[in-house]
Amino acid sequence: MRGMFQPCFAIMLADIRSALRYPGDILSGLSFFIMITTLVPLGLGSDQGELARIAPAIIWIAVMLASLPQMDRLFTRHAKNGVLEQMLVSPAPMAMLMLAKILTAWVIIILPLVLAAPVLGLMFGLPFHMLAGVLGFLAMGGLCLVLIGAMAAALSLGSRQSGIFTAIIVLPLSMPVLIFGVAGISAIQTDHAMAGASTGASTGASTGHMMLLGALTLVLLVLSPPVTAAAIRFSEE
Amino acid sequence: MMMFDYLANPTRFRKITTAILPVAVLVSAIALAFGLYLAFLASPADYQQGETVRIMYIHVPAAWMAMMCYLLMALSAVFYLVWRHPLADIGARAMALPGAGFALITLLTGSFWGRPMWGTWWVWDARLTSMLILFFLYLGYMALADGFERAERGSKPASLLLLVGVINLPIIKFSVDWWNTLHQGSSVLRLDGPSIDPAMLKPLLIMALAMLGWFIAITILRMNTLIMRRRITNLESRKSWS
Amino acid sequence: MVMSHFFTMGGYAFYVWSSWAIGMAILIAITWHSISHARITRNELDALEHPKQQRDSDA
Amino acid sequence: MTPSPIHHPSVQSDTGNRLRIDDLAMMRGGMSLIEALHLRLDAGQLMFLRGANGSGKTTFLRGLARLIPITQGQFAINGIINTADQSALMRQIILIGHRNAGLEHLNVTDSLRLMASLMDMDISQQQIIAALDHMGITALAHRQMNQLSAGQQRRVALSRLVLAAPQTHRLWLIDEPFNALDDAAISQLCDLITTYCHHGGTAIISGHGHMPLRPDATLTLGTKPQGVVT
Repeated sequence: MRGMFQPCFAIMLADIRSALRYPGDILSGLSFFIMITTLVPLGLGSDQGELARIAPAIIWIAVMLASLPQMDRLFTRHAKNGVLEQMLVSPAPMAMLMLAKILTAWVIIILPLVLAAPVLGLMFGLPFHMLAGVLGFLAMGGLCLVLIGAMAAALSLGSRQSGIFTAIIVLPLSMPVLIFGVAGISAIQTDHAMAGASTGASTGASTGHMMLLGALTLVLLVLSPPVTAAAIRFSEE
Repeated sequence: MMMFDYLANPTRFRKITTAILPVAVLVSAIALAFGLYLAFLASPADYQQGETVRIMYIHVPAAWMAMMCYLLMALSAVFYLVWRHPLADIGARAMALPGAGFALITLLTGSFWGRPMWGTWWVWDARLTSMLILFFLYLGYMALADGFERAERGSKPASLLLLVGVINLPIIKFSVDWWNTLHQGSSVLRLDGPSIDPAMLKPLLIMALAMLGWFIAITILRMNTLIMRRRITNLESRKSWS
Repeated sequence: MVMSHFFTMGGYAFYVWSSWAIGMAILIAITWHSISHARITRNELDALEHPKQQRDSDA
Repeated sequence: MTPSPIHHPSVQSDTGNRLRIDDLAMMRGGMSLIEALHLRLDAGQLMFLRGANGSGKTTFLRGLARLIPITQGQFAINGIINTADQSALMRQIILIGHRNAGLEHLNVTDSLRLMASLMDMDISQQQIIAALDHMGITALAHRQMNQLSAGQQRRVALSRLVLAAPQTHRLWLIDEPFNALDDAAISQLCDLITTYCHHGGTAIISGHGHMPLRPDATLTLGTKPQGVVT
């Protein structure tokens, strides 16, 4: 089945090449992310306990705000120059091509933010040994956000103000991601505190949140590529 | 499908719906009068919640309607996407505003109920959050459906959004059973029969009937408006061609 | 039920009556919106379909 | 890339028509553009699709590529009918639309390689150079797509045709290829099409006005009744 995967790899390669040739998008998303997460502590004052408490929420909101504008542009250039049309007349299944594009978007849009998050976590007073869990949540929740964002971007393709529509569609669908994500990172903090107090095994409250987020990711992995593909087909009709 | 084909003829559609419309209005008016009497005069105060239980008679039927309306819209979306029937699209578009209205009523009256009972206007529990998502989905649908230069261009993406949002419905329904939340569990639609007092169930059902009648009447009215709107667009484009 | 009790709702009057007022207001607003839109659209369509009659009735 | 008769046993067994259209109807924006169209094209034939702007040329070509739903009738490309599996049908055709499908941020070679991958082809660097050479743009191989002129970008798009041999891609659908091309490119393209048809390929080329090639058939859209003049 060369016909299935070769075009997918080609799309991944092309998107990563494009992103590296013009890293402006990545850098602007990254600087936006850092700006939000540094401005909030500045505004709130330097109470470390308070900062650590709200850190999960701030990091998640920053991830959403930084990734949304980039998600919105995911297909616009391809739509304008006819690459989407060529994807549709390709023998490869459109949903597979879209999955390839979504996974690449995760690498380009989310991964830099995930890699930047530890620095910010330390600024917020998150202990270093908690970072692995935080990164796990950000990586998996970020995949959810990209899967949702791709659907939203495809659905609003060609509308009058696609940016606003993408946001309107993303907002309700990504609320569960935000809730599980924030609760998960908070739970890591609680687990850590409990483990420290009783010197026993961690209570593992974060594991439950991680599993819920994982289930959500699986549902979206199945749902998003075909919906995105169908939406793009409609936009090209 | 047969029904859609039969109703597809616009004059026939108008004929049938104009026959239904006064019936729906009448049923709604009678049920509302009876429901108000039951809700305020003929039903007891709850032994725990006191008189605030009377909020339930608008809150719960509105929540049912909000969910039923979304389900109907999603079914219309399936009809539209599979059989490309314009009437299904018009139906979904017509139901969106009343559906959003029901969702908003549910949220606001719930808030006015939660304040005296839980001591807070709003909590981020699963039931409330999923209802809020439903409201946002209605808004998103309306924005997307009308968000394109050509009105019909928005129909397909908006229908697709409806289908994606369907996963929210079971979450609303079962959120009170799956998660330990502040919101009370379901007491009407249960496998082992309703656990609610019949004196409270009756006004609940009568109010739901009143809202259903209103919903049918409004949907018919809005569908006819949308059909006329499409006719206007067609006539105008024909004029500009000739 | 005593009349005063009906209005005070056992001390919860504000919450109970606000809920019903808001609910009814939303339903009435949607009804009004739908009817006015139907009327505007009908007039517009009539003007397009029977331009002559429209002029006669205007005169 | 070798032809793969194993995958499509119906290819040779059918009536033999490369393209068969029966009672086709298409609508666009509430307007009927194509009605009751019957058409037969055989291997090696070239059809000119002509008509004024808005007459439905692009709609017709995109309909054959299954980008736009047809309202009535059916068609078969190389014996594979339009309701068949998407990938089987798409394997038969190549569509060059109005848009060049170039990736602005890539260089010509990489952009062309992605397009070849989407066409389900494994191509070597030599094949890419040969394709660019055929359209006279070898010198541009490592230039960025967004630095090229409109005509050069069009040539890159058309160089995809060099990769699509008649044994693998049996029907070319080319939408107004002669626009934005200079005389040299037009003659290069004409050579390409002639060679393709000579080796058993079938092509439909749209345009308004003069056609520099001698088509085997002409379909004129926008005037009713529609018919094919052979």
